[in-house]
Amino acid sequence: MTEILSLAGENLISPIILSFALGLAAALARSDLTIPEAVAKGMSIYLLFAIGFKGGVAVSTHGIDTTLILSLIAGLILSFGLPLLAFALLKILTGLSVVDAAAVAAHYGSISIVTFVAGTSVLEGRLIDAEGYMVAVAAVMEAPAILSALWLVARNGGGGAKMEPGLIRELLLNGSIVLLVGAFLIGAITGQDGLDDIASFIVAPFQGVLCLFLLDMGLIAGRGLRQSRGVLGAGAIGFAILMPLISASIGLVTGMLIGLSLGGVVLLMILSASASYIAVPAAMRVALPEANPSIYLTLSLGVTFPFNLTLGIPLYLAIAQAATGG
Amino acid sequence: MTEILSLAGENLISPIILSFALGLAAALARSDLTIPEAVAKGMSIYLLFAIGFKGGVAVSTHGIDTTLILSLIAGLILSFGLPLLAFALLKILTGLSVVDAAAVAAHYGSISIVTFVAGTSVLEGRLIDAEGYMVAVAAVMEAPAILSALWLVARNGGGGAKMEPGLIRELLLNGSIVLLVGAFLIGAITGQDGLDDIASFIVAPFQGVLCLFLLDMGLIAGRGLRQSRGVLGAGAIGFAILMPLISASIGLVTGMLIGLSLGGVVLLMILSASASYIAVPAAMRVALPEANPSIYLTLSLGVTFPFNLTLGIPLYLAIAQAATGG
Amino acid sequence: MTEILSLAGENLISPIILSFALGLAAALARSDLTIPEAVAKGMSIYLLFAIGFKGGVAVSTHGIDTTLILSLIAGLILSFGLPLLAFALLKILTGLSVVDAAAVAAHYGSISIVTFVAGTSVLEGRLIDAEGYMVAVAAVMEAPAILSALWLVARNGGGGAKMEPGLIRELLLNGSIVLLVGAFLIGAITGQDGLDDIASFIVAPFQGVLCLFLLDMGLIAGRGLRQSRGVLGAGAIGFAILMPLISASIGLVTGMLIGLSLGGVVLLMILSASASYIAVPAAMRVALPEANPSIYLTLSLGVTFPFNLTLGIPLYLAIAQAATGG
Amino acid sequence: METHTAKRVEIVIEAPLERRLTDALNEASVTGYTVLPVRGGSGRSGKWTREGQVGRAGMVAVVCLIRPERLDELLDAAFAVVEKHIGVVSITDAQVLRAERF
Amino acid sequence: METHTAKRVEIVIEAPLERRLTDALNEASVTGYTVLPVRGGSGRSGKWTREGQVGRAGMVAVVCLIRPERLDELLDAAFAVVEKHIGVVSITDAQVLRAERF
Amino acid sequence: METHTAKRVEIVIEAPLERRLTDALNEASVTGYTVLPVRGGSGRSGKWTREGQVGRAGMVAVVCLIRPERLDELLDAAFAVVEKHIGVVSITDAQVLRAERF
Ligand SMILES: Nc1ncnc2c1ncn2[C@@H]1O[C@H](COP(=O)(O)O)[C@@H](O)[C@H]1O
Ligand SMILES: Nc1ncnc2c1ncn2[C@@H]1O[C@H](COP(=O)(O)O)[C@@H](O)[C@H]1O
Ligand SMILES: Nc1ncnc2c1ncn2[C@@H]1O[C@H](COP(=O)(O)O)[C@@H](O)[C@H]1O
Ligand code: NA
Ligand code: NA
Ligand code: NA
Repeated sequence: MTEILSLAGENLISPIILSFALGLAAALARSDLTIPEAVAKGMSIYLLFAIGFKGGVAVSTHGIDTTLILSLIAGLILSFGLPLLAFALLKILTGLSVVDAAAVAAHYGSISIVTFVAGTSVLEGRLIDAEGYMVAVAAVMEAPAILSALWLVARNGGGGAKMEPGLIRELLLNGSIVLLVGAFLIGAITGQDGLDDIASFIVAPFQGVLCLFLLDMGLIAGRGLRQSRGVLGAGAIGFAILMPLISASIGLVTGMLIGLSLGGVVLLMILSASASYIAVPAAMRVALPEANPSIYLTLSLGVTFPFNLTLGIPLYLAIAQAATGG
Repeated sequence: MTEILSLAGENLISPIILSFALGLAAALARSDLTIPEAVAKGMSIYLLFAIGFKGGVAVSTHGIDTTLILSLIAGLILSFGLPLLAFALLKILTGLSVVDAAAVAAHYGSISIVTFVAGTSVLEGRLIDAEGYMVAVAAVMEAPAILSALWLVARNGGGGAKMEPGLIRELLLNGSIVLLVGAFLIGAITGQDGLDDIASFIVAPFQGVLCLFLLDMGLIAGRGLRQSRGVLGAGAIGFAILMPLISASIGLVTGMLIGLSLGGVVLLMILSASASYIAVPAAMRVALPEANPSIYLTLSLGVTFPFNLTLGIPLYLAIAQAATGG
Repeated sequence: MTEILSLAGENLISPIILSFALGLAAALARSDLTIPEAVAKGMSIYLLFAIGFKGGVAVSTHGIDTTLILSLIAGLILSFGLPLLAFALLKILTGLSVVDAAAVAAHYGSISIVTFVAGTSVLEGRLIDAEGYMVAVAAVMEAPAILSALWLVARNGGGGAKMEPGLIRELLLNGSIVLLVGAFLIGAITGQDGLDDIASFIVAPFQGVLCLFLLDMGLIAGRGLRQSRGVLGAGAIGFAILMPLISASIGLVTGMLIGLSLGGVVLLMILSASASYIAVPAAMRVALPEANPSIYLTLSLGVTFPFNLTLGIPLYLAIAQAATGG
Repeated sequence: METHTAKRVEIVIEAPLERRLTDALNEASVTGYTVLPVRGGSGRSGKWTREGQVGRAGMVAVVCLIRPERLDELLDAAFAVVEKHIGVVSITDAQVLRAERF
Repeated sequence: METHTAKRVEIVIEAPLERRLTDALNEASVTGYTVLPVRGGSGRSGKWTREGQVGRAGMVAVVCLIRPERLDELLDAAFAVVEKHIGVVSITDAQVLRAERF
Repeated sequence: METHTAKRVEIVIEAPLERRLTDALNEASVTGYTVLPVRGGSGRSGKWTREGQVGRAGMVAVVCLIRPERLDELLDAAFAVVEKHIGVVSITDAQVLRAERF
C-alpha cells in the first residue's frame, strides 16, 4: 500500500502530470491560455506516429510473440464486451436515458490513446518492457465498442440509432487508427535501422512533446468541466471512477490468462480502463445524435482521463506487479 | 568600447539575429514568405514553457536566493514606474495625444519575453549564469504598466480609459503569464530529474526554434514598418531608442542595489529596456480603444525590439560587465 | 542492374518512402487522416530552413568552388530550356491544348524542393558528399521555367498568357526561394559555429520531420489521384515518367560537363527530373488561368513526384555512379 | 452589370456531419457550395469554441448559392441531414454574376 | 419547406473584444450566434492580415440570426461594445428553418 | 437604431488572386472589405478541401459592404479580376450601422 502511494506520488510530480494539472488549473481559472488546434493536432500526429513506430520496431527485434493473435482477439472481445458492462452499471448508478447510457458505454469500451502513451512512458521510466504489438491491440480496441452501443440502443428500443453503411468504413479508416497501424507497420518493416534514422525525432523529444500535449488536454478537460458544471450527478461521476477500476481488473485477468509480460498486462489494463474522447464522440454525433455530448465528454475527458492519468496508471502498475509477482 | 563593438559584432552574426534580419528583409521586400499563425503561436508556447521550466529547475538546484523577494518587488516597481517616465519623455519628444502617449508608455513599462529569451541565450552562449527566478520577475512585470497607463489617462483628463472589472483578471491570467509561471513551478517541483526527462525537447532544439521564431518576428516587424511608414516622426523614433537606454540604466542600478549576479543584472536591464507587443496591445484595444495601434506597435515592435535584439543586448551586457567588474 | 535494384529496394523500405506510401494508401482508401495545413506549412519551412542552412555551412567550410557560377548558369539554362523539350514531347504524346501543355511544361522545367531534400538525405545515408551550393542552384531553377511557358503560349497563339508586371517580382520573392536563399546565406555567414548552435534542431530531427512531411505529401498526392481519375490519358502519364528520365540524362551530362562531384551530379539530375507543385501551380493560376489545374497537378504531384521519390532517385544515383565511375 | 436572382443558403452544422451534408447536396444535384470554418458559437446546446475541442468536433458553415426554383430541393436535402443534429439553416435573397456558374 | 422570417446580423469586431461582445449579447438574451474567423481586411484604420499579427490581434465575424422584433435589443447591445472600437455591423433579411432554434 | 442601406457583396476567389482582387478594389476606391478563410467547396471545376492543398492553393471569401450607388463600380473592378478565374460573386441587400464606416 505504501508502495502504491509512493509510486502514485512519484507519478504525480512528473513533468507530464504537472503539465496536465497546469492546463486544468489554467482553464478552471479562466485563463485565455490556448494551444492552437493545428498545433495540438500536429502533436497528436507526432505521438501516434512515434508510438506506432516504436511498437513496430519492438516487434521486429523481439519477433512475433505467440500471444500476438490472442492479444488482438482479447482486445476485440474487451472492446465489444465492456460497453455491455458499462451500460448495466450506468443503469444502476444513474438515471441516464437509454441513448445517453449507450453513448457513454461506447466511450468506455473504446480507448484513449493518450492514456496509453502516458502509460508506456511510465513503464519506460521504470525500465519495464512491454510487448511492442500492444499498439496494434490499442488500434483494434477503438471501434468495436461503437457497434455494441448501437446494438444496445436497438435492443432497448432507443430507436434513433442509425447504422449507416458509411459509418463502419469511417470507423475503421479513422485517421488515428490508420496512422497508428501504418506507423507500426513501417516500424516493423524498417526495424532498428529505421529507428536509428529517426530516433532523434521520435524518441528523444517524445516526453517533452507529451508534456505540451497534456497541457492542452488539461486545458480542454478543464474548459469542459467548467462548462458542464451541474450536468452530472454523483452517480455518473461515481461511474467514471468505478468503471475504469472494474475494466482494469478485467484487463488484468485477461492479460495474465493470455500470458502477457508485466508491461503488457499493465498496458492492457490501461486500455481497458481508458475511455475514448476523440473517435467515439465524433461517431456518436453521426450515429446517435440524440445523445447529449456534454455527458459523455465530461465523463470520459473530464473525470476518467484525469483519474487514469494521475492515480489510475500507478495503481494498475502496482496491482499488476503484486498479481504477477513482477 | 572596442570590446562592446566586438561583442555586438559577434551577436549580430549569430543565426538568431540573422534569422530576424532575414524576416525583416523579406517583409520589406514584400516577399510572400509567412509563417502560419498557429505555428508561430506553437513556437511561442514552446519558448515560454522551456524558459519557464529551466528557470524553475535553476531555482530548485541553486535554492531560493534571499534576493528573490527583492527582485520581484523591484520588478513590480519598475513596471509601475517606467511608464511615468516614458510618458514624460514622450511629452517632451513628441506631439502625441495623452491617450496615445499613455498607451505607448504602458508598452515600455511592460516587457518583451522574446527579448528576454534572446538575452538568456546570449548569456548562455557566454557561459554567464543568471538567477533562475528572473523568469518570475518577467511575469511580474507584464501587467502593472497597464494600470499606470490608465491612471495617466485618468489624471490627464483623457476621459476614455475604462478600468473594467474583467480587465485585471484577464491581465493576470493572461496565457503567457500563466504558462511562464506554471512552467516555472513545474521546473521548480520536478527539478533536475524533470529536466533530464525532457531536456532533449526543451534544451537541445531551443536555439533552433528561436531562430524560426525570430524569423517570424522579423516578418511581422517588417510588415508593420512597411505599413506604418510616415506615421511616426523623428521624435517618436528617438524615444524608441532613448527609452530602452534609460530603462536599462535604471535596471542596472536596481539590479546592483538588490545584489543580483552579473547575469541577473543583465536580464533585469533587458526586461526594463524591452517593450511589450503582445499582452499590452491586446489590453489597450480593450481599455484605451482610442489609442492608435499603429503608433505603439511600430515603436515597440518595429523600433525598440530590433534595437534591443541587435545592439541593446550586447550593449547592456558590456555595461553591466564594466559596472559590476564581472 | 542488380545493384540498381538493390539500391532501389533499400530506398523503398526507408521510413521516408514508407511514410509517403502510408499517406498515399490512406488517401486512396479514403481515410480521414489529415495533417493540418499550418503544420504542413510549418514543416516545409523547417525543411527549407534546414536544407538552406546546411548548404550554406558546407560552402563556408569547403570554400567557394570554381564551378559555383557554372552551376548557377547551368541551372538557369536547364530551367529555361527543359520546358521547350517538355512542350514538344507533350505535343507528340498527348492531345493537350497549347495552354495546358505549356502549363505542364512550366512545372517540369521548375523543381520540387522536397524531391531535392529526399535526394540529399539518400546521399547522406550513403555518405556521398555534394556541393553545398546545390541549394542555390535549386533556388535559381524555380522561376525561369514559368517565363518559358508564357513565351510558348504567346508564340503558339494561346492568347491568354498575361505577363503582368507584378508576377516576376512575386516569383523571385516567392516565400520558398527567399527562405532557402536566406537560410543559405545565414549558414554561409555563421558557418560551423552557427551550425553547432542549432544542429540539434536542424540536423538531428531532420529525417523524422521529413517522414511526417512525406506522409502529408502522400495524403495530398493520393487525394489528387483519386479526384482526377479519368482526367488523364496514357500519353500524359507516359510523359510524366519519360520526361524525368530525359531531364535527368540532360542533368547528368550537364553536371559532368561543369565538373560537379558525384553527389552534385545526382542532385542536378534530381533537380532536372523533378517537377514543381507549389510555386508553379500558384503562378499558373495567375498567369494562365485557362489551364486546367488538375492536369498539371496530377502529373507533377501524382505521377512524377512518387516516381522520382521511389524509383527515380536510386536510379539516378546508380546511373551517375556508373557514368562518373564514382 | 447584369445579375441573376438567386437564394443564398447558409447551413451551420457539426463538422462530423459535413461529408454527409455535401453528399446529400450532391444527390440533390446541388454541386456548388463553399465551406467556411467556424471558430465557435452558442445555441441551445450551449457555448463552444474551436480551441476547446478535440478531434473533429466543432462546426462548419456551408454556403450555397442556388436558383430560386431549386431552393426547395436543396432545403429538403439539407433538412434530412440537419434534422436530428445540431445546426441552423438560413436563407437570404441574393443576386449573382455569371448565371452559368450556379 | 416552412420558413420563418429573421434578421441576419453580421458583426466584424476586433478579436480582443470578442468575449465582451458575446457577454453583451448574452445579457441581452441573445444566445444564438456563430463566430467565424477572419483572415484579413481593410477599413478606415488600414489594411491588415492574419499572418501579420502577434498575439490575439486580428478580427472575428459574429453572425447572429434573430427574430425581427428582437433586432433592436441586439443592435443596442452590440453597439455598446462596438461603438468605440474598430468594427462593422450589417443586417440582412433572412428566412430560417426551425424557428425553435433561434 | 438608425441604419443605412447598403449592398453586401461576397466574392469567392482563388487565394493566389486575393492580392490582385484587393488591389483592384483599392483602385476603384473600395477600401472596406473583410477576407474570410474558406475550408473547401465544390463547383464546376470540382470539389476541393483546404487540407488537400499544397502551397497557396485554395480559395478565400471577400465580403464588401458598400453604398448601393457604388455597387457597379465595385462589380466592374471585381469582375475584371474574377472573369477568367474560378470564383463566384453574389450580392445581397443589407443595412449597416454607422454610415461613416463605409
Ligand atoms: N440564432 C443563431 N444565430 C447564429 N448561429 C446560431 C444560432 N443558433 C445556433 N447557432 C449556431 O449553431 C450552433 C448549434 O446551435 P444549437 O443547435 O442551438 O446549439 C451554435 O453553436 C451556433 O454556432
Ligand atoms: N465596408 C466594409 N465592408 C466589409 N468589411 C469592412 C468594411 N469596412 C471595414 N470592414 C472590416 O472592419 C475592419 C475594421 O474597419 P475600420 O474600423 O474601418 O478600420 C476592417 O479591417 C474590415 O475587416
Ligand atoms: N453555387 C455556389 N454556391 C456557393 N459557392 C460556390 C458555388 N459555385 C461555386 N462556388 C465556390 O466557388 C469555387 C469555384 O467554383 P467553380 O468555378 O464553379 O469551380 C467552389 O469551390 C466553391 O467554393
Ligand atoms: Na476502455
Ligand atoms: Na520594459
Ligand atoms: Na525539373
